[in-house]
Amino acid sequence: MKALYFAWVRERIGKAEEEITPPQGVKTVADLIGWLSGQGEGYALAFENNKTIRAALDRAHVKHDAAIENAREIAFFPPMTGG
Amino acid sequence: MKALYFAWVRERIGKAEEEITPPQGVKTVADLIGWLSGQGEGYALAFENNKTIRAALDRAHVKHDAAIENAREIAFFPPMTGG
Amino acid sequence: MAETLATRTVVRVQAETFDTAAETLALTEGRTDLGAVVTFTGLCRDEGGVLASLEIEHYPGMAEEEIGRVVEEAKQRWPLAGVTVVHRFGLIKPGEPIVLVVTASLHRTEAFEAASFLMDFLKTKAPFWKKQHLSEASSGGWVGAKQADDAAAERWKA
Amino acid sequence: MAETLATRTVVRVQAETFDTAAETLALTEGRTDLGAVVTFTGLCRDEGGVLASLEIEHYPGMAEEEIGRVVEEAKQRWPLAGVTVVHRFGLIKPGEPIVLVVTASLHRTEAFEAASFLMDFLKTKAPFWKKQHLSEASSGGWVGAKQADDAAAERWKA
Repeated sequence: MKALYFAWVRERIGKAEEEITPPQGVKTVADLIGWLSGQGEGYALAFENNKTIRAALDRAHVKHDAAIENAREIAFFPPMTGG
Repeated sequence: MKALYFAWVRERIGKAEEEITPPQGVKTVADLIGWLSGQGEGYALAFENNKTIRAALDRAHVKHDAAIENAREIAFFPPMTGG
Repeated sequence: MAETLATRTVVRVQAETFDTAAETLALTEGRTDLGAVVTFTGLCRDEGGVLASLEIEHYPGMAEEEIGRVVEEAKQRWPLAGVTVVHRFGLIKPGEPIVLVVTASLHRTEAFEAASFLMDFLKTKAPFWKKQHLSEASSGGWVGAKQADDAAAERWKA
Repeated sequence: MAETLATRTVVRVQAETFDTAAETLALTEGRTDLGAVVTFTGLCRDEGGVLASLEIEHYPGMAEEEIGRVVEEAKQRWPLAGVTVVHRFGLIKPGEPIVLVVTASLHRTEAFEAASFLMDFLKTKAPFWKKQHLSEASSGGWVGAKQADDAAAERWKA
């Protein structure tokens, strides 16, 4: 699936997007955050306060307990500051 | 003093303004409404539901119990419908 | 801080129409400290097609003064960087603007609240009266004051 | 009645600035049934002179969709004749506009409330992030989300 990162999540990870292939056991957004946190220093830093990280599956906001299922796109970002 | 009439108060009285010289006993706005009501059919009609009539003394809203004192201008009109 | 902002203030009562963009620019031009601008435009409705025109009578002199008093109260209540109120009188056709309120401030809440407050008090305090002229032979008549408008003004007294 | 009004709806996310007057005209042109138009413009503040520019990052695709969802909810809640939301991204200088909300309706209350609601939810739901670039050597940084904005959005849930 495609992973997108925005704002300081993007800056810490060092890329705006990538294709990821999480292992079988990764079922929820929280599982995916846990797995990504182990992918390197930048990831660990990006997700260190994972409660503050927001997620969207296929361009709709979801909570961390949401099932990923067949989503084609997941995005991680800080709380929004538009408007 | 100068009396001004607006909207249907003006239409019923048949004039937009006039100089009036109320007798000594007329102290308040309510007194003046009472006196004006006796000045002819149009006046009686204009003030028949006197609770709905608003008044201004020298261009500031006042209640019917306000003292007229040395006001130079008094205005009578229905509830406002601007905006 | 409200104290350090110069509050640009414009109050006008006029027969001619107004240009919302120009009025807004007059409040905001040359400023880089503003965060929010709210405009309210009140329009003449055709009332389902039966209205030919609206005739707005006003009390010259008092109209400007009373709007000025309402604007001063808004400035006391909210830290505003700018306020404009323009109210028309005379004959107005459906679709034409009647009244304009513009508020400018640092943050959105005060601009929204002040604009809403100004409209509620213009409705109940500013000496204007609307008479409807209908498309059909019947003459229409004076628009009655709405209890809903009094209630809207009351809510700011809490 | 809300059902019989065609609600003109415009949602755009763009780098270039916008023209509030033209956007408003697009909602109101040719209509004589409207009584109220509210516009909200959010501007880039200079933050006491220290801000050189604001850089707004967004999530292309989701930004438009999420704004669309917020607009749909506003249309469910209030009988609106028209709604426009334009949100910019990219580099924005102090004094420039960032976001525009226009609401048109028969009566003023719904136009005010819907515009305020839209802004509260754009702040907390639309995927945009602001980074400050300061005039001095220091780089500035990402703007933090405000608890006040969450609280403002919460008040519509009563």
